[in-house]
Amino acid sequence: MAVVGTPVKRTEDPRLITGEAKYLEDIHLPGMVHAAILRSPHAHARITSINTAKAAAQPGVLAVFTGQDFADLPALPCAWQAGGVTNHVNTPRVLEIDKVTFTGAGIAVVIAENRYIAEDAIQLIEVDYEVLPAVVDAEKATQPGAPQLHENAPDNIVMEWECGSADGTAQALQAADVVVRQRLVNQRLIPTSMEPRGTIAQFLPATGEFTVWVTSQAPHVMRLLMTAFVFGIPETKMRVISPQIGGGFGAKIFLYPEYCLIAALSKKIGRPVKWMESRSENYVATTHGRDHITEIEVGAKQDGTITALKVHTYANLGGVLSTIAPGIPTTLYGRMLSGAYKIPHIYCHVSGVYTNTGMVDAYRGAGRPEATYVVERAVDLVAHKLGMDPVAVRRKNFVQPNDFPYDPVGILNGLKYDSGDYDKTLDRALEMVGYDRLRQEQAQARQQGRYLGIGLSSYIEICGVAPSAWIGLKGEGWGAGLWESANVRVHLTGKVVVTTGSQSHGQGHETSVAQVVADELGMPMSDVIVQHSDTLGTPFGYGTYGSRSTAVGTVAVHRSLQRIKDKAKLIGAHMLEAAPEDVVYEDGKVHVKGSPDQAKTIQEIAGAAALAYDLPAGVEPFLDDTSYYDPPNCTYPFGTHICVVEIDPETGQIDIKRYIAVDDVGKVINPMIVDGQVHGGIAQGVGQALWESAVYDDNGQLVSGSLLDYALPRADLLPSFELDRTETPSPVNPMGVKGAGETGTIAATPAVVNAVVDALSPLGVTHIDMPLTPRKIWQIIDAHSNGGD
Amino acid sequence: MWPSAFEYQRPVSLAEALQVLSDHEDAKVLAGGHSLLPAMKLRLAEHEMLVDIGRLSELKEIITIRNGGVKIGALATHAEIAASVDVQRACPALASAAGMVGDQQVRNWGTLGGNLAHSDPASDPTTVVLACGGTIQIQSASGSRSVSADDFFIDLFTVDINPGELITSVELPDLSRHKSAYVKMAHPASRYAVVGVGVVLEMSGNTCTSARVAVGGATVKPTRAPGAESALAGSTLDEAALNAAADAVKSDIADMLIGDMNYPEDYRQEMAGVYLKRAVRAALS
Amino acid sequence: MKVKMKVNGTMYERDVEPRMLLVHFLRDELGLTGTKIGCDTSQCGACTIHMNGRALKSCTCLAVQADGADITTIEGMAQNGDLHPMQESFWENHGLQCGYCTPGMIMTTTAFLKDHPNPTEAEIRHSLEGNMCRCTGYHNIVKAVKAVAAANAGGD
Amino acid sequence: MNLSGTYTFDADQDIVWGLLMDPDVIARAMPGVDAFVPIENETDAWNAKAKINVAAVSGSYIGTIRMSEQQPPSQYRLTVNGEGQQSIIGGTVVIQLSYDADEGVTLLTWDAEANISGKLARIGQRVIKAAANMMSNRFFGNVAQQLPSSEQTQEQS
Repeated sequence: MAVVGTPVKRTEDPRLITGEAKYLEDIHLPGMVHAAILRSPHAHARITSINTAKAAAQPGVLAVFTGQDFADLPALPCAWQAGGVTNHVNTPRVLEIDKVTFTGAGIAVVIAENRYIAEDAIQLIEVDYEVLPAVVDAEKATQPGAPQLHENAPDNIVMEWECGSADGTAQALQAADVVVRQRLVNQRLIPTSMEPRGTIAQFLPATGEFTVWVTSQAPHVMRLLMTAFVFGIPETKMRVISPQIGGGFGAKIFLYPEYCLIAALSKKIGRPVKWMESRSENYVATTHGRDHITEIEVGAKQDGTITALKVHTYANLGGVLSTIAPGIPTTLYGRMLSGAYKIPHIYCHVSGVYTNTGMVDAYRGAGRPEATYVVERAVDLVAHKLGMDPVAVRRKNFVQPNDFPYDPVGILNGLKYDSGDYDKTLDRALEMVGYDRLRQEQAQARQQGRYLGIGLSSYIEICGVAPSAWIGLKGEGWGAGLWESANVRVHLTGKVVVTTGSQSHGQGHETSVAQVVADELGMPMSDVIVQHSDTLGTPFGYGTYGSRSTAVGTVAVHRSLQRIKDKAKLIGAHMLEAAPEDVVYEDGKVHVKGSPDQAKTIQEIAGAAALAYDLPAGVEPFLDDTSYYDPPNCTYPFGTHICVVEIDPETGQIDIKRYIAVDDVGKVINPMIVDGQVHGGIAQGVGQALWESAVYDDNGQLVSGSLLDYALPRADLLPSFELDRTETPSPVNPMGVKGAGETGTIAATPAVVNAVVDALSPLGVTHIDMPLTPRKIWQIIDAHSNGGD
Repeated sequence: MWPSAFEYQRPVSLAEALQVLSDHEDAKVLAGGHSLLPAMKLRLAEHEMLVDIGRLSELKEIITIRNGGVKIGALATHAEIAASVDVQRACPALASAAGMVGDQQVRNWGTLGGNLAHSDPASDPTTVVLACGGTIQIQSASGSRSVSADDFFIDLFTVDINPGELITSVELPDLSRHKSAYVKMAHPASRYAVVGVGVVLEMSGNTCTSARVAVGGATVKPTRAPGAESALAGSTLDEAALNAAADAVKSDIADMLIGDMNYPEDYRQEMAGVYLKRAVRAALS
Repeated sequence: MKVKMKVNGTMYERDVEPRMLLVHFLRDELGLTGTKIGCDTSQCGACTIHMNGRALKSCTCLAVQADGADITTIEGMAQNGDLHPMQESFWENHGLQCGYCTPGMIMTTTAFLKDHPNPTEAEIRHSLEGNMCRCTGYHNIVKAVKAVAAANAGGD
Repeated sequence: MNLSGTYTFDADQDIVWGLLMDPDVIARAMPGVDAFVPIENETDAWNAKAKINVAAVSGSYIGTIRMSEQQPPSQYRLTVNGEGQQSIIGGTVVIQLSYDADEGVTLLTWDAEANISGKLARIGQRVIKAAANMMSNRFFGNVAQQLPSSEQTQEQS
């Protein structure tokens, strides 16, 4: 009985619901000491002196170090430098030495017997700063006279990146019947995984080996970057373990200064050292997401055909570059600006900018939410300008099923959309929401002075980011490959251990991968164990992000399973005294075609393979296979989300009355898990639209520095969501899977904003920047009622 | 997340508590701890001594008193107040406000006395205690006094309590024949009141004979709104009266507004008007 | 300072600094690491436990305040190897993803259902105002709580 | 962060000016100050230590206070820098005096640019402005209490 496609309960849950799972903070090693980090209160300053004597003299304090003590270690690597342009790279140091460029940058560390003592001591460190003027706005940072952050980056420019045709787009805009211009601010967000970051490091002098536990979405990458690029030691001298991880949302992909610092300290101190981030630290020292200022021009014909899209974006990358920061607003943003539509002329120019703010890097969706926001707002702006229904404009411009593989006018740098049927998700979503009836209701509501709004978002995204040659050689600037690997080992008793280079931090890989194994090999899921997250014992992997663990990582597992089955057939045929070409593998057994009664089970075959008393000539013992899968293309999930809102005209508060999501993520392994991913994604997208916003004041202070001010979505602010799915297999991989981790976040933000703008459109509103706080909405309504009618 | 060190005392009687407070002027009183500990965890509050009065059972009682009012011990929790039939009868607006504080975990352990002593401008019960005309009972080693809520709230986080003094209880009049309500707009992050309005209306038939209105959240401290009170008093609480009161409350609080980045002063001021109307409607319903 | 308390049915006595938070006491002194820490402003609810039968954010209580208390943590929810119905329901309804908020969610919702055996969806959502989850969008958490309430009410 | 306010002293302008220039008066008027020592080799500059106790914040801060640009008896500038609890409080206040002969009072207006950095800025934004206002008013109130005749009125910004 097939389990793929069914909502199997997660096998990882028992340890999570009982409190048995060990997250980083739960790990305690004998002799372990604790670190607390002193962080700069200033956003831009020179450090003129640091006095650590008082702190070091505290009872219980083992040592205090400053950046100078780690001057021999290089600055951290930036592994994704936007392709084809000069990246003026400046990255964090383990501890900053002379200068800080954002508030929260680490400048000293205390090691103590416990964290209470460590926190006592960091308050005693005396630092003198020469405070420098700060700039926090990416556009302002490029203006003449702006404070300069780095000598090698004039005008604070990290890079000027472009894609598409500038001339063609300019001409098409000129020829368009209508052109809409709009400035869109995609505000800065704080990922806020419920578990903050942390690390524990232990150095064993006898072997010269580090063991590093770290809250990472990519333990193999952590090891590679730390050993090869920071410590200059062989990879074999470090083992990196991601224990149970409490969510990541992108922010746990990166190599952070603290991880290198704690590893270095474990060697200096000779004891295991632990550092766990507090939420306050997390808000300043962990990467943020988004933060774009964008000007768009979109041209269209009277009939709603979109003819051109021109985009210029200032992408704020913070005071220094995080691990893959420049890749997000370029490859994953600019290249996705065609959306679900056939737009004949597209030009995108991105200015990556340093400012005196925290680092900005991938946050759930990473680039695609920003692109989708631009495209889906643009479509609604065109609809409004032409007085058309936004549904009609979408349909008019959709890439059609027979257009696939579709090349969005070259902006994907050679890749093509794999498959899709965009009308189908739109149709289903309209049906679920009862679109026509709802528009009638809206008309009635308007007559009663109520503000009811309907917002659509027909997104596509790019998942399973790989083709190593594309991301590397073809000029995207990624400094590594992006394949994934897996090992499948059928042990002597027929129990299977899968090891994968992917890393699960809530996605349920242990379940979904086991489902694939169970079906392919024809065995119960309980006979399958999936291991990940420890560089010891798992093959290399680039990590879990960009919805790539299924579309790349699980496909690697699938490949190994095919080869395991091939080998099982060889051995089974031998055991059945049949020719290999005469046998088939079915339901966990090898049998001669047409004679299912005489069969050898996979368990029998595994035993025979392991004992190796009698194997066919040339066949090695054991059922074991490792595969490395590098897909030929990315995958392109799509869908339509519809949000229905009503606004309280007295307060400007927005009530989400309904939220419909129809997604197509290709073949689905576990619908329950996919739905869960969509739910969570929607909440994050709605969070951005309505509440979340990281705000720095003009001096570079993060004034939304805690959960008292940064408004995470809460249960009572959200409705239950209405979900459905279509299933268009991806031709890119043999499983037909696409990826489901980010669709909700990508789709939801413009769906909500479009709904609110729709609600207020009778007042002449065409755009409102996020977050859509009650005050902004109230001001619009108030201005209208005071002056409008 | 790691408070700085302090000396800890846990007196077993009120008398002992008052003596300790009298001996240690800088000592900080720890009741439920739900206002104090969050600041201490961040090391934005550092105290040399905490006096934990949490075990003083004599401060936990909620009882109906002679005049039909209710006396609430300082250590009664928000959850206990919300669930108390005595409070629901005598002062339903306070029961309802207590049910809006923070979240259920906070309501289980946060106390009315602690809430009043801390007097966060965005707290819910403080606003209602003022609207209801409560009286705060205060004791010290040298005696006791009572302060009317009208005089108790001095400024931002500043109330009429001196070193060595302790809030022991709050007395609220019998408002069972009045119409009263508390409504708030909750901040999406902190759940504090962006604006909270408490109203107590004395009715004769359809006419409001007198009104007490208090605003919190929008102001540096819980604040009476005399203009709004006169606009309501004598009216039938019709739309015109409500609008007049809403306009009046905005000027009543104009010189003591507070705001933050997403909910600045101007918005809170406007919302005080909106929520005043909502409070009156809630009281009448 | 000496503190003595009953945790998941076992009496413990330890000597602690007055400043030690209850959550650190449970995690670091008693090794009960199921209770999580997700913030430092008493907002997220990951550290929720039961003290004397009522839900408490254990990061907002000193260990010395809990002296003499009867405490239940997530580790004490399963009885004789049987999961608590709320644990079962979170599992069954996919009410968790990364699992970090889950112990707090389970402690809060079980306490809530004791007082509100038959809640509406709005009441369930309201009851979760002190617990944050970044993974699930709360959809399946609400579903899990509803399922337990329904099972308690109807016996099905 | 811009802050401003006015304060009315029931006294002649010269008397008010004198009070405001008197280091002892300043030391007594600054809320929570428990040390106030002239900085060597500087004029009108002091090192101060204060126990801040406002809102939920309570702790020790050290810092400097500098007075400059005096235009007796009508205008001067105070520059304050304090540090504690991984936070930095900085501000410069321009204080102007004028005499209202009709009322017989001295009107003080203050106009400040304040910067809060570090932990306080990150966590306290909800109340920081109101707290700064309150502290300023408390300061002038405390100055006023040191008037020979102790009657004074207050207006808040």
